[in-house]
Amino acid sequence: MILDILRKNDAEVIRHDERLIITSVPNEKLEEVAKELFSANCYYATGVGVDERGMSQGFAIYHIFNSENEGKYIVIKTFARNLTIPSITPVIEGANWAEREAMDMIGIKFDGHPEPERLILPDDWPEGLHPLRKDFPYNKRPPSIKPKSRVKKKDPNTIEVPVGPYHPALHEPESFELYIKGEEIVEAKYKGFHVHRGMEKLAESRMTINQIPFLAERICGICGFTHSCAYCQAVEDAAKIDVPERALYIRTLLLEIERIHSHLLWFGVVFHLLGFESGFMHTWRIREDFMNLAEILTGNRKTYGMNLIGGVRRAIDESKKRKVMRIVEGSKRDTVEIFDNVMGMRELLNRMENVGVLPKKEARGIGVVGPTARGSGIDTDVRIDHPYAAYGELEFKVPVYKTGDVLSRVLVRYEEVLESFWIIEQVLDQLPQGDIINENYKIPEFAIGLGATEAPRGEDVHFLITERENKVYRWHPRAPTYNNLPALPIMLVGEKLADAPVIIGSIDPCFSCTDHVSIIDAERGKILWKGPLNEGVRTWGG
Amino acid sequence: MFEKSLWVFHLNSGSCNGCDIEVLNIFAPRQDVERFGIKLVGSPRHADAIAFTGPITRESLPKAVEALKAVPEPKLLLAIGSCACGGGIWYDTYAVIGGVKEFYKILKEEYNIEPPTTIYIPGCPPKPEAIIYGVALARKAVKQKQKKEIYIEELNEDMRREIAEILFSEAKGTRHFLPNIVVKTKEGEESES
Amino acid sequence: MNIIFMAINLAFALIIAPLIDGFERKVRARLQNRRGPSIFQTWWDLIKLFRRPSIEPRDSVKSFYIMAPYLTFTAILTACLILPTLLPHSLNFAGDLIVVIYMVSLATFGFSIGAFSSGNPYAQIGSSRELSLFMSEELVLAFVVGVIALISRSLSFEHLFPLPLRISSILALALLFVIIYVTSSRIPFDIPEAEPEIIEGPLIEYSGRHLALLLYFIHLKRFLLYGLFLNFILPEKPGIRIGGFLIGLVILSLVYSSLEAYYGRFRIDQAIRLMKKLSFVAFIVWIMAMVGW
Amino acid sequence: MGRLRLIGKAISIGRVTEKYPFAPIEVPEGFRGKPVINPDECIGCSACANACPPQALQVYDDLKRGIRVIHFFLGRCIFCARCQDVCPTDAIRLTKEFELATLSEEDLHQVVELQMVRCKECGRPFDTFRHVIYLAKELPPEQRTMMFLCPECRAKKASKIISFAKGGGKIV
Repeated sequence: MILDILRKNDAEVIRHDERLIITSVPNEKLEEVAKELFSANCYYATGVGVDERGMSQGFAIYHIFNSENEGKYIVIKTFARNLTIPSITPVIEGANWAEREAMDMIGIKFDGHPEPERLILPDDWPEGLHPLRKDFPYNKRPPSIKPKSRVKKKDPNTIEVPVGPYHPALHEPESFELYIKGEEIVEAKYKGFHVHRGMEKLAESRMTINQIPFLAERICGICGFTHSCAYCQAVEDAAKIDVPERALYIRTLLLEIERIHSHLLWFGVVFHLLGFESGFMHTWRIREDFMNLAEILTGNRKTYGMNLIGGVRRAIDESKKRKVMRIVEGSKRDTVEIFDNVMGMRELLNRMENVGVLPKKEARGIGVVGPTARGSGIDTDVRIDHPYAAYGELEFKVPVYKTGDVLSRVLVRYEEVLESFWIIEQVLDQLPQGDIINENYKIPEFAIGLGATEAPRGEDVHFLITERENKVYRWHPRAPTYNNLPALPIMLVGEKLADAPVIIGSIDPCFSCTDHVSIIDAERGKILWKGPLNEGVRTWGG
Repeated sequence: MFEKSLWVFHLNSGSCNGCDIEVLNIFAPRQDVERFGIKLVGSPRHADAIAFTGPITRESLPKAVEALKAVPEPKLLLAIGSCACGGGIWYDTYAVIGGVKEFYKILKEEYNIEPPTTIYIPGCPPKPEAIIYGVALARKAVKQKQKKEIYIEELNEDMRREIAEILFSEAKGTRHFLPNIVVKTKEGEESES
Repeated sequence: MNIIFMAINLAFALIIAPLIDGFERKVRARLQNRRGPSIFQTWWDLIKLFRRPSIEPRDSVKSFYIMAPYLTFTAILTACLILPTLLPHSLNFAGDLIVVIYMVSLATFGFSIGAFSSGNPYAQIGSSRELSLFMSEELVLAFVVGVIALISRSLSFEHLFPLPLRISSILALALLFVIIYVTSSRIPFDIPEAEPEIIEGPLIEYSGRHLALLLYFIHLKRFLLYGLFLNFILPEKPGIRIGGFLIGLVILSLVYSSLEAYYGRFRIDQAIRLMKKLSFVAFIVWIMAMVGW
Repeated sequence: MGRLRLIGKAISIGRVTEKYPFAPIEVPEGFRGKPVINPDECIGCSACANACPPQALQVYDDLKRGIRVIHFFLGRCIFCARCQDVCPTDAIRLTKEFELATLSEEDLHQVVELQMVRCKECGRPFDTFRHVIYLAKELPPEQRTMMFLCPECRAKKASKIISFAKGGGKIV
C-alpha cells in the first residue's frame, strides 16, 4: 500500500526490505506524498537536512515516517532546488520543528512554512552561518551579534512571568511562555534549546564511528543507553552487521533496567511537584537499588558505556545474574506496595485526574510517542512495532489508557515498570551463551542506516549516513521529547497555573535530549503591581 | 561560614541530565545530605553556593552569568561533572563555552567579575558520594586525594640508545628469532618491504 | 515581676522556635528513611543567614521592601508578649485575644507587602495566593473565636483558659487545630510558598538578614499558634503547666510534621473550597455554642 | 488509610542513610573510576589518544626538547575505559578511585613525558625509546636495522634498497 503511494508519485525506491523503505521523491511531489502517507496511517517521525555536497549534488532533506501497521520506517529523500524545498508543515503539523531545524542548521528554505523562525541556535548567533554545513569547522565560535528583538504584543495589561529557564521543578533549563488570566492559562508557547551542544557536528568531524556510541550516550543522562543502542543499530543496519544473540539479550536487560530507573525517577519528580516529598523519597529509595545494579553490571551508575558497534563490552556471569534476580524481586514487591497506597491518596489523584488532557486526534497529528501517546489511547511501541534487540522473542504487554490526562500517563508508566520487571526475569531465564561482540565488519561508504528504540519517554530514531575511514557523514538522533513537547500547549491551555509544572512534568520532558515558562497575566484592567515586572526574574535568568 | 549550613542553587548549564539526577540523588534517602545542612534552594538569592552541571552552552551563558551575579558574596561554585570542570566530551564545539575555566575568562574580560572559590568534582557523572566528598572537601572535613602528577623519564638519550643497541646486537649475534613475531605497525610493514 | 516572667517567655520563644523546626525536620526525615539534619540545623541556617549580606533587587519599592521583614518580625514579637506561653504571665488587658490575632494578621500582611514590593512576579503570585488563603481561613477563625468568646463570655486570656468542657468547645478546639495547621503554611497548604511551582513565592527575592527575619517569623508564628492551642487545654497549676507545655509542644510538632510528610499539596482553589466547608462547620459549632451545648 | 500504611512501611524499613564520608563505601568490582597512567609501563604509542572519545588523553611531541608528552586531563574524561581496552602494555587502568574533587583545576592533570629517539639520518625526534624497543621486540633481527630512522628517512632508504635490488646491485 505504501509502495503504491510511492510509485504513483514517481518515487524511486532505493532500498526496500522488511524494516525500511528508502525512496527518492521529486521536489514538487513531496507534499502530495506526505499527505497520502499521513492519511495511510503513517505518522511523522523526523526530518533530517543533509549537506550532500560531499556525496552528490547538493542539499537534501530526508523525511522519515513510521508505519506501525506494516512495521516499517519510510525514508523519503528530496533534493533542494535553489536551496528550496516545499514545506510539508501545512499538511503534517509534526514536521514543523524538523523543518525549522534544517533551516537553522543547514540553511535550506522551506516554501510555505507557517512560522519560519529560528529554533535551535542562540539569539546572538550571526545570520547566514549554518553549523551543519560541511564547510563550517566544528570548533569555530563566531562572535556574538546583538540579538534581534523579538516582536512582542504590547498590551499595558499584559504581565509576563517567565517560569525558567532555571525553574526548580525541572532541574533542566527550559522555557515556556504561559499567558494567564487570573490563575488560568490561556495561551502557551515554547522556546528553548538551551542544551544545544553541537553534537551532530562533533560526531561528523572529530569522532570516529566507534567513539560515537559514547557521545550518543551523553545525549541524555537519564536514557543514554537507549540512544547509544539506537546509534549502534543504525550502523549495524547500514553495514549489515550481525550482532551475537547474547549481546542482544544483554542490551535488552540494560534497556529495561534503564527504563525502570527512569520511570521511578519520574514518579519521584511528579510526587515532588505535587508536594508529596515522602513519595519522592520512597521511589528514589527503590531506584537506588537499580543504580547500584547498573554499577555492578557496567561499572558506572548512569553512563553504562556498554555498547560498541557489533555488540557489548561486558558479559554477565552467574553471580551477577543472581544479584539482578534478587534486587528485581525485592523491588517489585516494594513498588507495588507503595503505588497501591499512593493511589489511595485522594488529594494527589485530584491534582492528576482530568488535568492536562491530550485528545487522541491532536496527539496523532503532532506525532507524540511513548507513554504520552499511550496515555491518549494510541497503541504505539517500537518494541512491538519494529522489534529490536531481543524484544521479538520476549513476551510483554503494552499498557494503553484512553483518558489522556496526567493520571493516565502515570498509570501507563506504572504498568510499564511492572512489565519491565517481567521482561528482566525472562531475559535472565533465556540468556544465551556465546560471543558478546562481532568485530568482523566493514563499513560501506555512504550507506544509510536507521535505528529505532523505545526509550522510557518514547520512540528514539537515529538516522545515519556512513563515510569512509571510520567516519560518519551525517548522524541525526531524534529524541522522544522532541515530538512530545509541541503537544504541551494543547495540554496547558485552560488549566490552572498551579498545575503547569505537573503537566509539563507529565510528558517526562528531557530537554537535554531535545528546554522555560513565561506567565503572562492577560486579565484586563487588573494591575496587581507596577513596574517593569519581567525584569525581576529575568535578572537571574529569563 | 558554611561549615554547618550550605544552601545550593542548582544551575543546569547544558548538562545531559546525568549530573543533575546525581545532584538530586544526594537528597534521596541513601545519601541524604540534609544531614550536613545542605539544602537545594530555588532562588539564587538564598544560595551560598551555585552548582554548575554541564559545559555551559552559548544559549545558557548570559543566564549563568546573571544567576552567578544574583548569589550574594561570599559564594562557592561547585563544578559538578567533567563537563563543568573542563568541557567534557564537547569541550571544543561551536555551541559550548567549555567548562568553568573558560567561563571565568569571559567573566573577567566582559563583566569584570572575580571568579569565586571553585570546587571541581569530575566524573561522568560523579557518584553521589563523590559530590558529598567534594562538599566535605570545601569544608575541610576530608583530605584532598587528587594531585597533579608529572612524570618525566629520567634516562638521557645516550643511555637509552646504548641499552637499545645492546639489545639489538645480542639478538643479532645469536641470530635467534624471537617467538611470536607479529608485525603490527605501519613502520614495521615499511621496513619489511 | 510580671515583666521578668514575660522576658523569660519571650526568650524561650526566641530560642525554642527554630529548635521546634529542627525537631520537625528530624521527624520528617525519619519518616522518609533518612537520617536527617541535627535538630540545631535551623538555628545554624538562621545564624548563617544573619551573617550573609542582603541584596535589594533593582525593581523593588525599596522602603516597603526593607521595612516589611522588620514589621513582620516586630508584630510577631508583640504577639509573643501578649500571649502566655511557657509561663502563664503576659501583658494582660481586655480583648488581648483579638490583639494577638490582629498581630498575626499584621505580620502576614507585612509578609505580603514585602513580597509585592520586591518586583518579582513569582513573589507577587505567591503573596496574592497568601492573601486569598488568609482571607478564606480568617472566616473559620472568626467563628472559632466567636465560639470561644461565647463559651467563656470573655475576650481576654485571663478568663479564657482553660476552656470549660462542652461539645462545642471540643469542636472549636478541633477546628482550631486544623486552622493552626493551615495558617502555619504546611503541605498541603503551603501553596503560597510552593517551591516547585513558584519557587518559595514571597521569599524569593529576600536574602541574608531579611530572609533570616522572615524565616524566623515563620518559626515564631508556628510556636505562637502551638502556644495558643496548648493554653486552652493545659491546667492552671504552674508546675504541671510548664511540663505539660513542653510535652504538648513536642506532641503537636510530632503530629503536625507527620501529617506534613504524608500529604500532597492542594491547588489554591481546592484549599479555598475546603476552607469554605470548614467555615460552614464552624458556623454550626457557633450555633451550638449559642444554644449552650 | 494508604497514608498510614506508607508511614508504617517507612518506619519498618528504618534509616537507609549510609555513613559516608565518615565511613568509606565499597565500590563494586569493575567500577570505572579514575584512569591512571602507570608511567613505568607507558610506551607513548598514542593508541589511547586515538581511541579517547573526548580527547581527554592527548599526545603531542615537544620537538625542541625531544620529548613526547602524554597529557591526561581528568576534567574532560568520560570514564568510558576505551583507553584501557586499547592499551598494548596495560599502562593505563581505571582504578576504583572516585573521590576526585579538588580546589584547583591544576590538580586534574596527569602528565607523562617520555624521551624520544632522534633519527640517525635527519636528527629529528620521531618516536619514544620505549615504543621503539617495544616494536623491536616484535621484529625479526634483520629488520631492526632501520629502527632508528624516522618514517620519512626509512621510506627513502627502503625505496633505495628496492631500486638497488631491482637494478641487480647497481643504482638505477
